[in-house]
Amino acid sequence: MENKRQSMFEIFRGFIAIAIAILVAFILILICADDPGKALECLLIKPIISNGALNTKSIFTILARMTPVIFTGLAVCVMFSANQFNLGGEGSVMLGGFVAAIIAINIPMATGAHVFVAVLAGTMIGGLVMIVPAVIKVKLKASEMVCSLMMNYVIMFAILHFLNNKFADRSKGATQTYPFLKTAVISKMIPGTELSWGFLIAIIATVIVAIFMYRTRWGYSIRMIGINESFSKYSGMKVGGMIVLSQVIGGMLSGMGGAIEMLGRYNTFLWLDLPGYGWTGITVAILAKNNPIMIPLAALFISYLNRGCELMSIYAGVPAEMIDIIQAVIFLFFAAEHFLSGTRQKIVVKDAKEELQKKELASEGGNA
Amino acid sequence: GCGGSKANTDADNGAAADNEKKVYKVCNLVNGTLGDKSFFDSAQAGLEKLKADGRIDFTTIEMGGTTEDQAKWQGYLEEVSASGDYDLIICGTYQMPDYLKNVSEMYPDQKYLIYDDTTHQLPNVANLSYAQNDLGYLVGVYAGAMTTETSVEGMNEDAVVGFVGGVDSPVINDFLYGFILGAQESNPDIKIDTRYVNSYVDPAKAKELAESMINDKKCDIIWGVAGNSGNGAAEAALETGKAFFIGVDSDQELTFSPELAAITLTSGLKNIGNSLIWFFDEWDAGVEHFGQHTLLGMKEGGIGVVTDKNYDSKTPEAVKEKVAAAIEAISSGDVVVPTAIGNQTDDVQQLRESVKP
Amino acid sequence: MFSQIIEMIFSASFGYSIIRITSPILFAALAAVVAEKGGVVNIGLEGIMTISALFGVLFAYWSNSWIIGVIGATAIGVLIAMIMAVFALKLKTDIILAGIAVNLLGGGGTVFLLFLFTGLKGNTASLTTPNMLTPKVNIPFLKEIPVVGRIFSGHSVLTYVAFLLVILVWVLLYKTAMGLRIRAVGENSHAADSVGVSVMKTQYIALAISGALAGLGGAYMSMYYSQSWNIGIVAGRGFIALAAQAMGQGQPVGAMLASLLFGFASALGNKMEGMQGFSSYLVASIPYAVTIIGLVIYSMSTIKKVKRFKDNEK
Amino acid sequence: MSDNDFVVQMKGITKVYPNGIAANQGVDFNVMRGEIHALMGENGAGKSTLMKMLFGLEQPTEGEIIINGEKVSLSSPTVAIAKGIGMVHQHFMLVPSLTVAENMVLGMEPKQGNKLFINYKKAVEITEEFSKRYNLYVDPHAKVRDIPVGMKQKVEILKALVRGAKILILDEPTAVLTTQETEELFKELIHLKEQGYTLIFISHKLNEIKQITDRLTIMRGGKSMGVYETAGISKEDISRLMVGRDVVLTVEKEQAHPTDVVLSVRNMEYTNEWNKKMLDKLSFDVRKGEILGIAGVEGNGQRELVDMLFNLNVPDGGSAKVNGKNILGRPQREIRDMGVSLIPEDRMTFGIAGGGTIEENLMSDRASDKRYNNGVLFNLNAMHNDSDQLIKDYKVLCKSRKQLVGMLSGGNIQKVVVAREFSSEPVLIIADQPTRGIDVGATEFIRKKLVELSREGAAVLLVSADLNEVMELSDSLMIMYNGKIAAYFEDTAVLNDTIMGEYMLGLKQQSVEEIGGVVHGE
Ligand SMILES: Nc1ncnc2c1ncn2[C@@H]1O[C@H](COP(=O)(O)OP(=O)(O)OP(=O)(O)O)[C@@H](O)[C@H]1O
Ligand SMILES: Nc1ncnc2c1ncn2[C@@H]1O[C@H](COP(=O)(O)OP(=O)(O)OP(=O)(O)O)[C@@H](O)[C@H]1O
Ligand SMILES: [Mg+2]
Ligand SMILES: [Mg+2]
Repeated sequence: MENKRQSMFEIFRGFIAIAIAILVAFILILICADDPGKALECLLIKPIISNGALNTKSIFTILARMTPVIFTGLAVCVMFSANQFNLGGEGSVMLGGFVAAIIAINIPMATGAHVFVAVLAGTMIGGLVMIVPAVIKVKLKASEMVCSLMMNYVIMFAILHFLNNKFADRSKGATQTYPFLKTAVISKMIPGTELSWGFLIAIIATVIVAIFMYRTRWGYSIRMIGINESFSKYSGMKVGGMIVLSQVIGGMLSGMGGAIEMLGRYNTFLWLDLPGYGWTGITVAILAKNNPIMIPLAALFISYLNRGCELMSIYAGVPAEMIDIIQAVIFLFFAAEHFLSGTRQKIVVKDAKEELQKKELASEGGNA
Repeated sequence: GCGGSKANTDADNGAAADNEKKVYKVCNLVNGTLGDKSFFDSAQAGLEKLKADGRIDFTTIEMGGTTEDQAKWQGYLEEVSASGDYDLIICGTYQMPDYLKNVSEMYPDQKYLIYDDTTHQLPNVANLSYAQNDLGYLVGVYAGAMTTETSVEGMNEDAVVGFVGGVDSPVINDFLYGFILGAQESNPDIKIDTRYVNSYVDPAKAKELAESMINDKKCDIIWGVAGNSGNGAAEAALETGKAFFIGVDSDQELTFSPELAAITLTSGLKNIGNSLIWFFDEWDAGVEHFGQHTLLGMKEGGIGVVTDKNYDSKTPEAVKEKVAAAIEAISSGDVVVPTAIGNQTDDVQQLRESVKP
Repeated sequence: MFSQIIEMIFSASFGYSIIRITSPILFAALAAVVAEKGGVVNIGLEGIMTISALFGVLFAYWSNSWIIGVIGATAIGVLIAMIMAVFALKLKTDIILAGIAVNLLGGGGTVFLLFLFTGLKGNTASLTTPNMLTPKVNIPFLKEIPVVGRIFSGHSVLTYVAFLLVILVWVLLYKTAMGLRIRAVGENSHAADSVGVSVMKTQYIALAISGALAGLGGAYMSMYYSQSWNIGIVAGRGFIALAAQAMGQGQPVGAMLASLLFGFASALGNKMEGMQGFSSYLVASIPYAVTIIGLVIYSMSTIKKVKRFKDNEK
Repeated sequence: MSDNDFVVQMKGITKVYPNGIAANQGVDFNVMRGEIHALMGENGAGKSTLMKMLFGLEQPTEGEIIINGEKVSLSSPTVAIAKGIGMVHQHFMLVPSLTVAENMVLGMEPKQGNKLFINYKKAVEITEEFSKRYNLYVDPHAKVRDIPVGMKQKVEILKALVRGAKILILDEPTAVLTTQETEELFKELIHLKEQGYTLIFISHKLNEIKQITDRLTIMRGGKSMGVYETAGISKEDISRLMVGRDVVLTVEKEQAHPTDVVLSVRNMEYTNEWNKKMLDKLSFDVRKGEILGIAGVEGNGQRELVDMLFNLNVPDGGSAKVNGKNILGRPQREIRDMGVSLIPEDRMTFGIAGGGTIEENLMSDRASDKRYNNGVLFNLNAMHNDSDQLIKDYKVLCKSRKQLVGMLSGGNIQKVVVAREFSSEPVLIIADQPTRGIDVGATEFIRKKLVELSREGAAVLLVSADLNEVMELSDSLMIMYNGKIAAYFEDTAVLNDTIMGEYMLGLKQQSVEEIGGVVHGE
């Protein structure tokens, strides 16, 4: 039972943190932009409102770009919940996208079924590869972090090898596959925008993951193992199996994110590097405090920020590399928990006192 | 301000108005970042020159080159097209055509230019491409002839040269294809050690590769076609003192420190900047290249080889003659170099393996 | 083909190559060890290395002295680590997020700074002069010994520093009061707190040391290895170092062995690329695959050891 | 008396934790120079919190602290240590991978001549010197993770002394000590007092309080209930002040009527990593309806035995069966399904997940039961209802079932563990130190419950270092020494401290026949 005044303060604290972050960013913008006022407008307002009207197209772009990071955010959420520092999201995303693409190109199927099968395959393979670090961890107690990090590179190079030597469309100058069959393309939720139905799947996935983590015995076990493994073992949970399960689910979510992003946004497979969504997923999960329901919100935050920076570079002449700096600054301040902790404590004390007083009055009343 | 990428002020407008020429408003979208000392920088330099001459007014936007950035490229194109602020929107590389196709169809009245790509043919898009296979051929002829010129200090008698590529991909292999054929033209028994860094930004790795080429395989000339990574190959040549380097895209002798410049024999040029100037010359003259593929080769000045400085001072006359003859043959069309781009078979790969030392 | 590989492995240049590849990773792995022992996960090593690499070049350029450059790189490494520390330790920003932020700064931030200070974009190749590069050191007697000399002599002075630091870090952690405190704080911060060891101060120190070590790694990259700075110069070595730390069980010597394993596999891959019939991409994955295999074998052997120990006792 | 007689004065102390719990409310607490002052109160009364503020680990929300007549701001333990305050914590504050000597000198490390390196030899010397001076034996070279709890406690006390503490806070120091060790400790405490040290002593054991303290302060619900001369107040009065009602200090229990063997252990053997034989051909049975107590000085194999029975470790040989089915090496799930429950000795490691809510902790062994699941999903109603019921039944002092367990006081944490383990309808309960660190009220409750369950037909294996507890609760009792059974008593009525002490210290050993009595089966 969170206190009203306290939760109000939490919201207020969030705003102040963002305000400070933006203030610092603004100082940087002042140095760089030709027109700082415009830059700030681009960063804050233009992503949703442009020329006094709702910038619907931009809004859909923001939503569209949330899609892959929602998936990786959820993946990190599940994997980290089991206290496994698994960084394999990157590899799973790329592999999921690649496998989905190969099926989308090479195995003709009916509409609907094709997308389903391709995404399913991407999901499965994404989960499958995560068995490796998970089992090595459970059976051999070897660091899952090392294993997953190294596996990302192995996966990437293997994909590039097959892409280049087996699946490349040699008529193209860029290293890419042949185009996906039409049946395998995830159609747009709103035509003419970047927003595909993948977004909806991401939202559904969020709900499912939230239910899984907080309303099922498996999610519960995973969380307890994450808090205290010895305790979970003693309580009779299948610790090893659950750890593997959590990593596989994380891999599946990442793989699904890769597959959906690939089929929802692109026409051919053209990722030549680890896509980076895995790392963004970590950021998202941390901002969301590992709470699945908060993941889309955190993803929105990042996506909005990205879009704002992009518009700054188009309209206000802020150089692209400033984006990284501004993002770094905003992350640092926004996630600073102890920021204003003194004030928070005062409110807590005040509340506690009021509560005690109330109790005393009540008990006196009762005695009388 | 600090915005290196941005350079539009109204400075020279007056002069242009006098000539009654149109000052084009141009947007240059870079799907990476400037500072590659290669084609993005080259395009930028061309635009700077046009601007200095009062012919255009331009904005450069760096969109970032990572896979995560890739998801934004089409968004940038759309946003810029929708703004309607520009007479011409420029972008480049083989990674952009599909996005450009989508957007150019949405904005049929907007004019676009894409350099270094031949994928699509669209009515409002001008495609400029460069005969890098020809370029590779010329560099190959030169390297193949030089490697046995023991009269040049530091050159050994073994007919072995090296090629450090960025990644194993069609564009890089297009350079390689010409390079191998050219080298074989000079010396049919030549061996070519090809290795890829798998990154355009890891000179350290390139250095290791090049050192192995030099120490293990006796390469004495290495052509680095690997962006920033190429510098590592140059350093390996300098450090071992047993090899020379050849640059790519722009004249790397000019961008290197004196020590590195000293062991750089020449550079194969991909003149993107020049080609943009050429494009505006044509446009002003009433010749529009929209809806066309324009291949810019030796003749059009799209490619070239640096022939002054080290080349001039270090190269024996006989070799110079060979290179000159090759340039002539390419320009006249007597020699036609096959291209790796769009080559549906494994020709390049097979050739590459067959000439390994 | 195998004879070719064997021949390469037993060449002096191979050994030399391993040490050169290992050095920057070793610096960063030691940085990871110190931070980890103090209970902080320093995921920002990549960023710190990149930023230090840039400032190493800049300081060396301004002063025309590599020594100033190295000191500058180290100092900047400490500075960045301290920024991380203020946020992570004082303001309680999640340490992983703080690391990710530092890596972002290492990405775009460095490009921006380079432009700000020099007007250059992307790389500093045009600034480099011999005075800016850390010198190679020929070790008097060692140099003369046939193969061994060529493997171990003639490296950058920083390489010797790196291997010396393995010992120094070990001594720091296991023989000094500060080391004892760092380990205590990392393992049970309440225990340290309850005897008057300031947890925050100790972690500040651990991060500062970590930053300094990573800074040296950055200096090695730009002031010796690549001889100039460019975007993305560190190319994942900061992450590999994290892996080396974990694989080396958080011990300095273990981290060194893990770094050497990675160096060995990389050197092997580089050489194999020169042979016929190897896919460049597959060869490139060798170091990473070898690391995984090494990890598995090592873990299996330790588990067996425990078992064997028990069997013997019976 | 004047203010000058007080070394410690805490005035109007209020402490509100960030989670809103007001652990202390306007507490006044004064300690006189050279006295042993007891601080008493139920679990969660706020004793540890008050002491943490005195030691600088927590900051009071309101109120002031005066040490030796000087108003101080104890912003950190460093400051408190400098003021001559030392504290032995309720939960160990040790670094497991460091040696005892290293733990001893942490923060005040002796240096070599060059001021750079630790003088490890000196650290060992210091440890040995203090160990000898205060008669608290520890092994300076052993890593803390390898030493038994008793020794850990001694290290904690030595740690405070070595820092020159003149005012020593002991937060339940005897909870993990054997009678003999406690006696030793008390001698030392009195010795310290004679030397002018001031001692603040927290304990739930009334006997101990009566035995050594001069005055006592009683806390209830975060408030001080007054200060008393120990000599002038009876145990019963203390209990009443603490709990607010009369407490029955001895457990009434009917005669046991044991029937079938539930747990049978045969020839169990185990040698630990340091080559010490911890279990030596151990055989015994526990029958339905009886409480079999295991007494013994800690470190004589009790911990290992319990670990084996719950598959937290695997023995080198022997067998253990529950109702005829092997439990060695079986997954905990299976063992629990056979009806075995365990109250673990180390509750912080095994008993709870501190970052989980009370409800999550109560459900940990049964979350996959049909009762709490509707198909794939949890039946939250059933969970909430049962948790609330358990919280009520076991009197867990908390705001709600959603509170994090890690934020509860030590005793309430144990109640959560006990509530879970007793409520799963066990056929065999292994209770390892079930009332360690628990207030009289709760102890009474748990002991009653244990007897009740055994009379209802559960087999109970009780391991306890608290001699009174084992003697009082057990129907029959065995004493372990050196991994073997030193003695077995079918009837505990004949026992007293002296007899047990002789067996526990290995001075006496029963014959094979006598010991054989503990094997009831085949
Ligand atoms: N003579 C000594 N001088 C200084 N320190 C000592 C001495 N003997 C033991 N130690 C301490 O005992 C511990 C064991 O030393 P060792 O180097 O074997 O640790 P380790 O192998 O790293 O152990 P772990 O893996 O548990 O950390 C160290 O913490 C070390 O500081
Ligand atoms: N770190 C903390 N954060 C929040 N609440 C806490 C914290 N530590 C203790 N509490 C709460 O403060 C109250 C007093 O706890 P404290 O540990 O002082 O009790 P105690 O008297 O020492 O009890 P016990 O005899 O069980 O050890 C309890 O309700 C407890 O839940
Ligand atoms: Mg030659
Ligand atoms: Mg307490």
